[in-house]
Amino acid sequence: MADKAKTNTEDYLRMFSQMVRIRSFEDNANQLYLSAKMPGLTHMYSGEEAVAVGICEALKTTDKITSTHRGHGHCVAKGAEFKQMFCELLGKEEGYCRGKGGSMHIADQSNGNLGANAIVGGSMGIATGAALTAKLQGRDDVTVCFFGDGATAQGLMYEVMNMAALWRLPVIYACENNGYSEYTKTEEIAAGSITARAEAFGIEAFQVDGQDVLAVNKLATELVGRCRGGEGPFFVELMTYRYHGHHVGDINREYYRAKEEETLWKTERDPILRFRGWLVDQGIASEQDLEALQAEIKEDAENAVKYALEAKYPDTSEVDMHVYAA
Amino acid sequence: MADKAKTNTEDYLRMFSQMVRIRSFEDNANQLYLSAKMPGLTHMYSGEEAVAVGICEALKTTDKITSTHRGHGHCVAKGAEFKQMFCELLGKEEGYCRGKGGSMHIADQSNGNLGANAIVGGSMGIATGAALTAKLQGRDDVTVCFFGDGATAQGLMYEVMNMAALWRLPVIYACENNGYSEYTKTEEIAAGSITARAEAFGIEAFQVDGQDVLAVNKLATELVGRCRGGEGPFFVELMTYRYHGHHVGDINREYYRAKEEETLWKTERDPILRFRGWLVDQGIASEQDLEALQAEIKEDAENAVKYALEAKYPDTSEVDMHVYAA
Amino acid sequence: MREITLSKAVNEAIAEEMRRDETVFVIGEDVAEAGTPFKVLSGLVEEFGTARVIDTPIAEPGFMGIAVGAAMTGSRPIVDLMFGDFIFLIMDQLCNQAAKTHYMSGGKLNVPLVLRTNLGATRRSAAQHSQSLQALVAHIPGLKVAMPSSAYEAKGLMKTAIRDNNPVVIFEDKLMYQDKAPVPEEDYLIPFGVANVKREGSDITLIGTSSMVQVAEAAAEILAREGISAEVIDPRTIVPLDEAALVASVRKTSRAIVIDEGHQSYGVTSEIASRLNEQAFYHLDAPVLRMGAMDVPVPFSPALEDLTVPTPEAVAVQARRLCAGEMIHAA
Amino acid sequence: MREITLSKAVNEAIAEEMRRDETVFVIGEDVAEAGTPFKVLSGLVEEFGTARVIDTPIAEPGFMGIAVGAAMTGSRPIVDLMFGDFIFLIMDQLCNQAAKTHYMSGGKLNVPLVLRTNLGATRRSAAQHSQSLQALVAHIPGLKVAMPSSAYEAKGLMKTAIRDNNPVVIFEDKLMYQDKAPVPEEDYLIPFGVANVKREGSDITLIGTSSMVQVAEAAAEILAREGISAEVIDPRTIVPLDEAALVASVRKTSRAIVIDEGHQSYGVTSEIASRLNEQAFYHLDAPVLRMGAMDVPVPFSPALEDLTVPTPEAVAVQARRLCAGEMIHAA
Ligand SMILES: Cc1ncc(C[n+]2csc(CCOP(=O)(O)OP(=O)(O)O)c2C)c(N)n1
Ligand SMILES: Cc1ncc(C[n+]2csc(CCOP(=O)(O)OP(=O)(O)O)c2C)c(N)n1
Ligand SMILES: [Mg+2]
Ligand SMILES: [Mg+2]
Repeated sequence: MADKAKTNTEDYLRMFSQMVRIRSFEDNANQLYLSAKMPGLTHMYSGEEAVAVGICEALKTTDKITSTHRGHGHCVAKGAEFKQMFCELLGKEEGYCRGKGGSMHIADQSNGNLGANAIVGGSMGIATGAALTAKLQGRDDVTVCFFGDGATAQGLMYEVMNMAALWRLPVIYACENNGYSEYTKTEEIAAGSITARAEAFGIEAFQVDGQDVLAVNKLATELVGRCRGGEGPFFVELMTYRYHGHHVGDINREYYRAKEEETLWKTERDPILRFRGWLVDQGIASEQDLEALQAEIKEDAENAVKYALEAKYPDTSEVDMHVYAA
Repeated sequence: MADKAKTNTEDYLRMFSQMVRIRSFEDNANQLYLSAKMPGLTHMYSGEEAVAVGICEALKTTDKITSTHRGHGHCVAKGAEFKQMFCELLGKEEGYCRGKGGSMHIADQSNGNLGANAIVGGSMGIATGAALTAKLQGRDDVTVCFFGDGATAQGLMYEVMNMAALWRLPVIYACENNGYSEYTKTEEIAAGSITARAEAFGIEAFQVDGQDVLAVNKLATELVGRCRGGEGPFFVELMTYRYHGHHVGDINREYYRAKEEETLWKTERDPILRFRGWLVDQGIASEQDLEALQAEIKEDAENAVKYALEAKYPDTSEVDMHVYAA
Repeated sequence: MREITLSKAVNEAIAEEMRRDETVFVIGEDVAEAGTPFKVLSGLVEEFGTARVIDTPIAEPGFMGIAVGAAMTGSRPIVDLMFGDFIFLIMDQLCNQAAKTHYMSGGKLNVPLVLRTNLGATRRSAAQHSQSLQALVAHIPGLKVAMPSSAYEAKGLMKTAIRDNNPVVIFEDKLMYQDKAPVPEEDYLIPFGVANVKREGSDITLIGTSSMVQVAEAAAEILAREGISAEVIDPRTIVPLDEAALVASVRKTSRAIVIDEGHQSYGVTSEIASRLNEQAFYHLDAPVLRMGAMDVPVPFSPALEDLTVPTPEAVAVQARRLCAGEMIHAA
Repeated sequence: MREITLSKAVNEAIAEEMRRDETVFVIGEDVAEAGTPFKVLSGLVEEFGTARVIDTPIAEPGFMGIAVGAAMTGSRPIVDLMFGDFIFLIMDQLCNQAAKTHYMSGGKLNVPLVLRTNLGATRRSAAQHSQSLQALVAHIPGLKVAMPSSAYEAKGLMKTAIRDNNPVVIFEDKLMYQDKAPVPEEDYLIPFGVANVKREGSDITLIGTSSMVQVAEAAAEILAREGISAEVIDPRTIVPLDEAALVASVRKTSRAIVIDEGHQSYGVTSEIASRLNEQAFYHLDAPVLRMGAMDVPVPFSPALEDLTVPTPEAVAVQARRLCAGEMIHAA
């Protein structure tokens, strides 16, 4: 593991538990789909936990993020609660968006999450604009824009990176390169080098092991600090992997990726297992402590699911409410 | 001047006369505007002649180009006639587009000019698609996409460069960097390096003196040949300058660029004067020959203007013709 | 006649035309091995190879622009746009470039391309994956717009679209991909601008597009049980629009409801209703009514989403009012 | 009252609101030193500096997206889109993002931004610089759409737009920038959704938007000389639409023509005509007629371009037919 950025036990354990919370959330979401209790489809973040947690642990609540169709991890990592999240996934009134957004539009403005986005690359302007507000209003907020390797094909990214670079905006473009966009390998859709594309706009770019939460957090902490000091923007490519299919319904995937590859990532590079091992090795926590923590989180998630399943749907009168703000 | 690519007198003189034809065309177009005989506005190519001519002289009639709002130069260089061009600028029936397109949409499919475009960057996909047809149909056509420095801010460019690189398409992206987009200097709107942006997609990129027709032609000839051999795409940044305002109505421009700068380019770097000097120096033609040639072209242009002024407008019944192809 | 799914009908239409004309190719995201997320194109890459079934990066404006250029130079691209909602991303290439090139060039350049995409809510896909945006495209001269209502239309209209020399946008209802209908084995085309009378009737005309044809038919069933005879017409293409057939029906029945899954305001129903009001005014016993989707972004929650789209029951309610001679909006 | 140009009115509105609220900023191409190609924003950068009058690269989707994000986080951006035709480039950010964010977030996020752009043909600018695309935007729930018809409206609607907590699109008629009208010196707002009766009349209602209000007024003049009394109404905003005022007028006059410079088919006139037909049906002596721009890309040639847009004479011709009781489209 990389050198530590977070430096005390409490921080480490929070990072660990946030990763476990994401995994638990996703396991339950997947279960809800498989048991036909969830409306629509959803995209699992499992496997990529170190990315969201490593970065969001470097942020303050007032810092902003924008998220993607694969957004539960970002949402949890930025501070959201299970109950409101599951309620949203089930279209219930107590959801973060009163059930109107669902998985692909979950937003949590109380914690600075400006929302998931169902348009690939659709939030790149939004993130850059949030950074512009911070700069114009003299706030030291930093915005992180999460997006996938597939989104690097969208022209919008280059348009906003150009402006972010010209105007030195406090924004970090965080490319979660999980090797695939839908059913296609990244090398088939991305010519040249992803980091070089950012560098060509004069943006400092980094590549980091996205399965190593400490490495991610260390880099993020440094870049967030430099952003606050007026040195933004930055670009980070985080090498990671999604464990499930593109979405929960993508079950038979041998035609585009091998089982062995999946097994390798799950067993050898799992961000939670790796960090857990490190915590124990370093004597920061015992196996039992961590077991207990995991069990507790699991129970939390299950309780939240139960709660959400029983929660009520929005009243039909809500249907034409919130089209316009007062 | 650079080493020669075109290697015989006839070629040199054609390049010279094509440059002079463009200049004459623009002088007349400007005059038409100033004397209120032309409908609307138009964008002069004067000063940039070596770019269009250097490149188009490396192309065959069956090769394709896409052009811009500043497109008269490309149109002439790709083989168009004065009469149909002036008719188009004046909205007359005999124009290349029967008067329906005008200056900003002039197209000449008989010579492979797929058209000017009034959307900055709007033709980048079109050029790339023309190259795709060539590749799919096993033709050795090459397509050149002309666009300005300002157009490098459009995301579309990065989208299509990515695909052109992945699919190795026979397309050359020709960026005419004339230092300005409208009333703004290039450095204020372009972060980093323009050629590096292409390189980041794995595309070989070049910068060339756009006022040196031989240098441009030599590079173009080489790249067109490599494209035909399956080595495309390529990117070329051509350093050039526009003598007039952004459009014919942009007369007072001291607020965004200095008179001295204009004078410097016009006197020291004029592509026609430079090439003329070289032709005489090399003993390829005499001053008198070139004078005569220039005078002849001038007369041609004036005659074409006269013709166009008297030509008839399309019949009103044309207004809803050509909305749909049969 | 054999019955096949709408998905299969589209697939057959494309395969047949690709066999007939080698300038036809397919381009879009995950169209090759994956055969699109809806699996509509499965098998094509096996037959035609990756040179003619082209997977792209996630760059809709880019591959739409590439298709325009390819079409201008002798290809006949079929662009696959995964969700109709992404039309917003390609509007410039579609509406400023593809739609206008033939006209701007004085008839010299053609853009024979097909954009296939989809429409339809109630899949719990929320606001950015549920829109029915046909009205936007229909507003732009130079584009043709087809809206198949069954596997039969899907095949016949697709084949006509591929052979057309203009940009044609086809909206498939994504909820209908698995619906079966009788489809001939032999080659057939459905001409554009020819409406189809799905059911004859004398009391009221129900005009539905795409997904709403089924709704209109179901409403007609309900009404039939009550003794109201509804004529159901499917325009099949909204550009060109078979105004004559629609007007003739309404002149006969004196009442009409136009149903479309796009938002109601400034939508498809407004245009069709306006033309009927103009051209059948003196025959109308009541105003032509419009039923579009609610003017709200499509909500995720099933409890809300289902309220936003016209249903057979809702159509029947309005039809009953019209037929009962109830004054609609009388002051 | 002093008279100022529409251009100056817009400039004043923005300057006043920028003084009042420091979260307001302007973003777009050549908006600063150049003050836009139409010179509408001249002087703003001198007063407010380049931090609040922000020149961008030629990247419409990009700066539109940036404006959305800025609006979500406490800014009130005014986006300058040089030509209305470029709306096609920003549709995703405008319609999938800005328009839906408030709804999708269950009311928690707001997007208070103004998109100012223009419309209008007959400037010899050809097909990609002459469109009037208000219908497209009006179709999307979550957006408000204002169409000022004079300097007075331009100022009052702009100020209301800047203070509104939603995305508002304002279409200015680019041929009207130099037209003068009386504009108060003191602060005033024009509320959205309130139509303005420009001229009272009893025989026919002419409803015009933006550039077409002048056309309607000129037609009314022509008709007045012939003893036909035309009421002219300007809805001022098409979303929200002051349906009540329009319907009331038509119930009074029994005849109406709706005039808008966008393409006629699937356009603004269709929606307004449909609502009038629905809600004033029993009062109408003739069908509501629509007059939009022709359904053709705007041609460059002056000989053709002028044919594409409604003129006072053309409106008068139709009005006369309606008032003479001529049967329109009778079978
Ligand atoms: C503009 C747009 N195009 C296509 C899609 C369909 N789509 C949803 S997710 C996805 C793949 C995204 O890949 P990537 O950005 O790598 O993110 P990942 O799913 O791997 O996290 C695609 C093509 C979309 N939602 N938006
Ligand atoms: C999409 C789009 N945005 C803005 C404009 C307005 N416009 C026309 S030309 C131009 C500047 C183009 O600069 P550049 O690409 O460098 O070409 P140049 O004029 O210098 O040849 C602008 C902003 C446009 N026509 N299209
Ligand atoms: Mg990915
Ligand atoms: Mg330039």
